Amino acid sequence: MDASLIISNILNPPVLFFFLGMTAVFVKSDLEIPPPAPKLLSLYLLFAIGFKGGVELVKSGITQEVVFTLLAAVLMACFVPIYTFFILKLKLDVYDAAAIAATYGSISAVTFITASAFLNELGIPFDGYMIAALALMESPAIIVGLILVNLFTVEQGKSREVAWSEVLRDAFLNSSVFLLVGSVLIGFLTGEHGGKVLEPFTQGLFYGILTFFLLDMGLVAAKRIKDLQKTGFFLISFAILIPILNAAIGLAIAKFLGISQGNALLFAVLCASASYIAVPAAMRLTVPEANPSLYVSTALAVTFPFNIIVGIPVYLYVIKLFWSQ
Amino acid sequence: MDASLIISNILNPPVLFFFLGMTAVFVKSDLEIPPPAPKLLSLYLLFAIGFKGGVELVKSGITQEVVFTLLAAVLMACFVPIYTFFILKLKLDVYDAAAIAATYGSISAVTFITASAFLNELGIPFDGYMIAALALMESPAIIVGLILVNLFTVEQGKSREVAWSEVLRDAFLNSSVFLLVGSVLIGFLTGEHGGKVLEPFTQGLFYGILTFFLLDMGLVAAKRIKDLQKTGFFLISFAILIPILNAAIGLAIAKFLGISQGNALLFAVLCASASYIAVPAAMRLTVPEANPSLYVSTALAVTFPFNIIVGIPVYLYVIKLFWSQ
Amino acid sequence: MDASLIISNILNPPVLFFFLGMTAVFVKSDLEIPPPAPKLLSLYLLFAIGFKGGVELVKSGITQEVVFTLLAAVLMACFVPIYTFFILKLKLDVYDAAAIAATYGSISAVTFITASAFLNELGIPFDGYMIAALALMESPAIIVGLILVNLFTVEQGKSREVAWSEVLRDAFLNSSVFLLVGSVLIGFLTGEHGGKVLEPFTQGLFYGILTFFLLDMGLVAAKRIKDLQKTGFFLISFAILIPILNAAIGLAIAKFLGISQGNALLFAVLCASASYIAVPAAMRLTVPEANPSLYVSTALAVTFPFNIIVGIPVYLYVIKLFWSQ
Amino acid sequence: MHLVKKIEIIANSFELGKILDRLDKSGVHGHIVIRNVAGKGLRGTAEDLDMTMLDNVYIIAFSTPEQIKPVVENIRPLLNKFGGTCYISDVMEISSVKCVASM
Amino acid sequence: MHLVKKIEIIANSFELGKILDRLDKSGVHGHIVIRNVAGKGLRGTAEDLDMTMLDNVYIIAFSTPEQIKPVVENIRPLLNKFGGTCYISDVMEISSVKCVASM
Amino acid sequence: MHLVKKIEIIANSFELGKILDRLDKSGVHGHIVIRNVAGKGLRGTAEDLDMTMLDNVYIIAFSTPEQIKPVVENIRPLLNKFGGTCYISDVMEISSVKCVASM
Ligand SMILES: Nc1ncnc2c1ncn2[C@@H]1O[C@H](COP(=O)(O)O)[C@@H](O)[C@H]1O
Ligand SMILES: Nc1ncnc2c1ncn2[C@@H]1O[C@H](COP(=O)(O)O)[C@@H](O)[C@H]1O
Ligand SMILES: Nc1ncnc2c1ncn2[C@@H]1O[C@H](COP(=O)(O)O)[C@@H](O)[C@H]1O
Ligand code: NA
Ligand code: NA
Ligand code: NA
Repeated sequence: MDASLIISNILNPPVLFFFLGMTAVFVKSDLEIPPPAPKLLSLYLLFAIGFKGGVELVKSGITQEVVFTLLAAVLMACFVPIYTFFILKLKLDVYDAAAIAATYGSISAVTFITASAFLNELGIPFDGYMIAALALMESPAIIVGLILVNLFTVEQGKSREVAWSEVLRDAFLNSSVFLLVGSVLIGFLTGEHGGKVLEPFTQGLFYGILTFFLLDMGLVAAKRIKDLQKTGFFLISFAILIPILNAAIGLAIAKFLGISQGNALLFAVLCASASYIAVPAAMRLTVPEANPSLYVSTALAVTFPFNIIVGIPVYLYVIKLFWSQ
Repeated sequence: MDASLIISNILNPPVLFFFLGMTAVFVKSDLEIPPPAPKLLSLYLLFAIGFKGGVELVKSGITQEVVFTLLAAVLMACFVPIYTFFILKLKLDVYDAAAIAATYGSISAVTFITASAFLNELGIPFDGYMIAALALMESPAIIVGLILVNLFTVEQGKSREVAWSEVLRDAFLNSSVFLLVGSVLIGFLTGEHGGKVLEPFTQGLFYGILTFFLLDMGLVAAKRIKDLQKTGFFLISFAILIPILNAAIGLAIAKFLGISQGNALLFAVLCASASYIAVPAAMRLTVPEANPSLYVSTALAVTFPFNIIVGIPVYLYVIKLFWSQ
Repeated sequence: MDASLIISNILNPPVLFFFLGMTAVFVKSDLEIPPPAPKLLSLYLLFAIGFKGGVELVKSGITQEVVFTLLAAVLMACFVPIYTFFILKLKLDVYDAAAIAATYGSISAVTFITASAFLNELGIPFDGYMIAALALMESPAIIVGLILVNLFTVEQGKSREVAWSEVLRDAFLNSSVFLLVGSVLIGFLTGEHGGKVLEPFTQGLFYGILTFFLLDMGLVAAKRIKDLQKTGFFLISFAILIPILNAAIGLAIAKFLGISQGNALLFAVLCASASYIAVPAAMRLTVPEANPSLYVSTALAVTFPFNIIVGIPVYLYVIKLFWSQ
Repeated sequence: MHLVKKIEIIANSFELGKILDRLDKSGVHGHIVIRNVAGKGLRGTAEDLDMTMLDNVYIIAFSTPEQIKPVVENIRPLLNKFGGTCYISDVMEISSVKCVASM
Repeated sequence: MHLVKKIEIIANSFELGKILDRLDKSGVHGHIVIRNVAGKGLRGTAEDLDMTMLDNVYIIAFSTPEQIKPVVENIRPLLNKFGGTCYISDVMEISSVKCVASM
Repeated sequence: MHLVKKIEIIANSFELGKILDRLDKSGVHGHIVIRNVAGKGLRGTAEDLDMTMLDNVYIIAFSTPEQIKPVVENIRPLLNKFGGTCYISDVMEISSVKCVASM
C-alpha cells in the first residue's frame, strides 16, 4: 500500500502535536493545558465547524443526495450500537456492553474535524451537509443504548425506571450537539455574507486551534493508556477492529450512495469514531452500573489515536482505490 | 417602517448567537462558556475597541466637533441619572431609584461594540473619538447616583459617611474604564504603525470574538429573565421606554451638533444603553441598601437585548430619515 | 547616543501595555488577567515561537555557524551562573547566591520574544536556530546552580542528598522547555508547508498576544516591586549591571562568531535575561533554603523591565555601532 | 454565634443539578459550588472523567442542625447510585443579617 | 498538634479587599482565596452578580483561638452591610516550621 | 454515619506531586485538589510565586482516624522543607457505597 498518505498525515502539525502531548505524559513532563482552556477550545471548534457547515449548506442546498446521506447517517448511528452490543455481550455484562456500544455508535467531533482539516490540506472538497450528518449521529446511540439496557435487564427480571425526558435532553440538547446544531443553523441563516465577516475567526484560526487542542488530546489520551491494563485484550482489539469494520460499512454505503471522495471519507470517519464526551456523560447518568473506565478508555486511548493517526489516511487510501477520480 | 434594517441586524451572527445563548437556557441545555473565559473575552473587546479608537483618533485629530461631542456625552451621562431618578422615585425608595438611575446613566460597552460592528458591516463610517465618548460616559453616573442618595437620605434625616476616594477609584479606575482609556492612549501613541502590526489580532478576530461573547451574553441575560417577575411591570416598561427616550434625546443632540450618521448612531446607543457590570459593582459597594436584582436584571435582561435586537436598527432608521445622505 | 531606537521601542504596543499593567497596580485599579489565561498565553507564545523557529531551521539548515552559536549559548549558560555566584557570595549565603546565579544563567523566553518582535518591526532578519539557542540555554543553569550548592555546602560540612533524576526532569522536561523543543521539532518536521497552514495562528496573532501578555507581565512585575525594599541595594544594582555585563559578553562573542545583527541581538538578550518561571520553580524544589523573594523579585521586577524597555534598544544600538551593515 | 452544620459533597459534575435539587428539597437553599476540582477516587481508579471534560465538583452548604436528617435521606440514594461522598461537621456561625440561623 | 480555629467566609468578590483588610487588622495574616465560586443565596434569590462578572469568593483562614474575638468583631459589620456569611470551627494543626501556632 | 478525619493541606503547587505521593503511601488514596488558589503567607511575605505561574493548591482528603498518624509522620517533613500547612478535623461521613469507612 502507498504509505505516502499515512506519512503526509503523520507529518501534519495536528497529529504531531498529538504525539507531543502523549510524549509529555510518558516522559513525565509537567506540561498541561490548564482547564477550562480545553473546554473552550472544543467549544470554538464546534462553533467554527458548525458555522462553516451552515454557510456551505446554503450553497449545496438540500438535494436528494443530502437527504439520503443524512438518512444513512442516522441509520448507521442506530445500527452500530445494536450489532456491537451483541458482540460485547459475549464477554461483558449488559450494562457495560450497552454503554460501550452506545459510545461506538456515536461519533467524535474532533476526529471528524481532524479529517476535514486533512481534506482541506490535500485540496479535496467536501460538502457542508456532512456537518449536519455529524450533528445527527451524535445522539441516537444514547437512546439505542438505553433501550438495549432496558430490554435486557427486563429479561433478567430487573425493572428500571427511566426519566426519558431527561435522557432525551441529555441526548439532543447537551452542549456539543446544541452548539453544533445552533452554529449550523446560524451559518445557514447568515449565509455567505456572515461567513465572510467571521472568516478570520472561524477559518484563519481553525487549523491552529485544532493543533493546540490535539496537543491536549494527546495529554488526555496518554493518561488513559494505563487504564487499558484493566480493560483487557478483548476490548482493545474491539477498539481497533470495530472502527475498521464500521469504516468499511460506511465506505460501502458511501459508494452505494455515490457521494464524493471527501464526503465519503468524512462519512467513514463518523462511522469509525467513538464518542468520549457526550455519550460517556450521558451513560454515567443513565447507566450508572456500567464502568466508565471501560468505555472512556477504549474510545479515548485506543480508537481516537488509531483513527487520527492510521484510520484517516487508510480510509482515504481505500477511497482512492475504489472511487474513479 | 422599513423592516429591512431590523432583519439585516437580526440576521447578523452576533445577534443570532445571542438568541442561541438565550435558547440554550430556555431549553435547559447545559451549554456554558466556562469562567473566566467571558471575562477574558470582554477584556479583549475593550482592548481591541480602545486601541482601534486611539489609532483613529490620530487621524481625526481633536477638532471642535470632537470637543463638543465629548462634552455632550459627559452632560448626558450626568443628566440621565438625575431625571430618571425622579421618575423612579415615584415607585421605589431612594436607594433603588438612585442605583437604577446610575445604571441607566452609564453605558454598556458591549452594546456600543455591537453597534460599531453593525456600522462596519453596512459600510457606514464612524470616528475614533466616539470611543473616547464611550470611556467618558462610563463613570459620571456612579458619582451622580451617590450624590443623589446622599442628598435624599440626608433629607430623610439619615446621615451617610462616604469614602469618596474609594468611590472615585471605583468610578474612574475600575478595570473596564482603565483598560479602555489605556488602550485608547496607547493606540493614539503608536498610531497607524502600531495599528497595522496589531491588526490581525485587534481587527481580524474582533467580529468573531464579539459573536462568541454575545453567545455568553445570551446565556447570562436569559438566566436573569426569571428575576423580572419580581421586578414588576413598572421597571420593565422603564427598561424599554427610557432607552428609547434617551436615544431620542441623543439623536436630537447629535443632529444639533451636526455629527455624521455613524457617530450619531453610536451616540444614541451610548445614551440608550445601561451598565450591567461597572455600575452594579460600584453600587453594591456604595449603596448596599439597594436591591441588586432590580438594577442588574433590568439592564441585562431587558435593556441590553432590546438595544442590540431592536434598538440599534431602529435608531439607525431614524438617522436615515433625518440626516441627508 | 541616538535615542530614537529607545523611543521607537518604547512606543511599541507591547512595551506600552507593559507600562499600562504597571500603572494599573500603582493606581490600584482592579484590572487583572484572570488565571489561567496568562499561563495559556505563555504556552501559546512558546508554541508559536518554537514552531516558527523549527520551520525556519529547515531553510537555514545546520551549518557551522549554527553549531558554533549553539555551543556558545550553552557555554554562556554555564559560565554566567558560575561567575555571578562568586559575586553574589560576597553578600549572600550559599543558597541564595546559587539560586540567584542560576536565575541569571538561564533565560527569559518573553524577553527573547519581545526582542524578536522588535526585530520584525524594524525589518531586521534573524535565524530560526536562535530559537534552538533559547531552548538550550534554559536548563544548564539549574544544574550548575545545584552543583554549586553541593560543592559549597559540603565544604561547610553539610551533606545534601540530591534526587538527580528529579532535578534533570525539572531542568529538561519542564513544560516551557518541553513545549518549546517539541514545537521546534514539529516545525522542523512539517517545514514550510506546515508553517503555511498554521500561519494565521502562529504569526497573525503573535504580536497581539505578546502585547496582551505583556499587559499581564506589567501587572505581575509591579506587584513584585514592593518586595525590592527587602532585597536591598546590592541586589538591585546586581539586577541591572549583570544583564549589561552579560549582554556585553554576549555581543563580544557574537562579533567574534561573525553572526548577523538580528542573531547578535537575540544572543545578547538571551545572555542578559533572567528566568522568572522555570528556574524559580526548580530552585524552590531543589534549594528550598534559598529565599524565593530574592530571586523572583530581582528577575521579574528589575531585570525583565530593564531589558524590555532599555536593554533591547541599547543592545541593538551597540550592534549598529560595531557591525558593518 | 450559634451552632450550624456544614455539609460537604464531592461528586462528578454531571450529578450537580440533581444534588442541588435534593439539597433544596431538604430545605437547604444556600450553597457554593467549586468547579474544576481535580481528584482521585477512593479505589485509586481514575473513574472520574475529569480528564476529558467532566470535572468533579465540591459543594459546600451550611444548614441548621435539624435539616441534616432530610439531607442525609435525600442525598444518600444519589451517592449510592452515581458515586460521590458527603461529609457533615459542626461549625459556629457568626450571626449576621443573612446568616443561616436567622431564617 | 494543637488546636487552631478555621475561619470560612463566603462573600461577593467586590468585598474581598475589605474582608482581607479586616482579617489582617484582627491579626490573621495568612489566608487563601478561592475565586469563581458559583453559589445561590440563602433566600434563593440570585442576588449575587456572579452571572455577570462578579463572582463569589470563598476565603479560608486559620488562626489561633484568641484571634477569633477580634475577627468576629471586625467582620460582622461588613457582613451585615454587604452580605456574606462567616463560619468558625475547630481544627488541629500539624506543627511545622510555618504553622499558625508557631507565631 | 461514622466519624472520619478531614485533612486539609495548603501548599505551593510545585509540591503537589510529592504531597499526593506521601498521602498515598500513608494509605489515603482519595483526595481532591483545588488549584489556582490565591493566598498570602503567614508572615505576610509574598514568598509564594503565585504571581508568576506557581499557584497555591488546596488539597482535601478524607481518611479513617487510624490513617492520621502515618499521614502526619509522612507530611510533616515535607512541610518543614518546602513550606505549607496541614490541618486535621473531625467530620461525619454519610455511609454510602463508596465511602471512606466502607474500605
Ligand atoms: N477520601 C477522599 N477524600 C477526598 N476526596 C475524595 C476521596 N475519595 C474520593 N474523593 C473524590 O471523589 C471523587 C469520586 O470518587 P470515587 O467515587 O471514589 O471515584 C474522586 O474523583 C475524588 O475527587
Ligand atoms: N447556606 C449556605 N451555604 C453555603 N453557601 C451559602 C449559603 N447561603 C449563602 N451562601 C453563599 O453566599 C452567597 C451570598 O449569599 P446571600 O448573601 O444570601 O445572597 C451566595 O451566593 C452563596 O454562594
Ligand atoms: N493562616 C493561614 N490560613 C490560611 N492559609 C494560609 C495561612 N497561612 C498561610 N496560608 C497559605 O499557605 C501559603 C503558604 O504560606 P507560607 O508558607 O506561610 O508562605 C500561603 O500562600 C497561603 O495561601
Ligand atoms: Na461511530
Ligand atoms: Na446610558
Ligand atoms: Na541569562
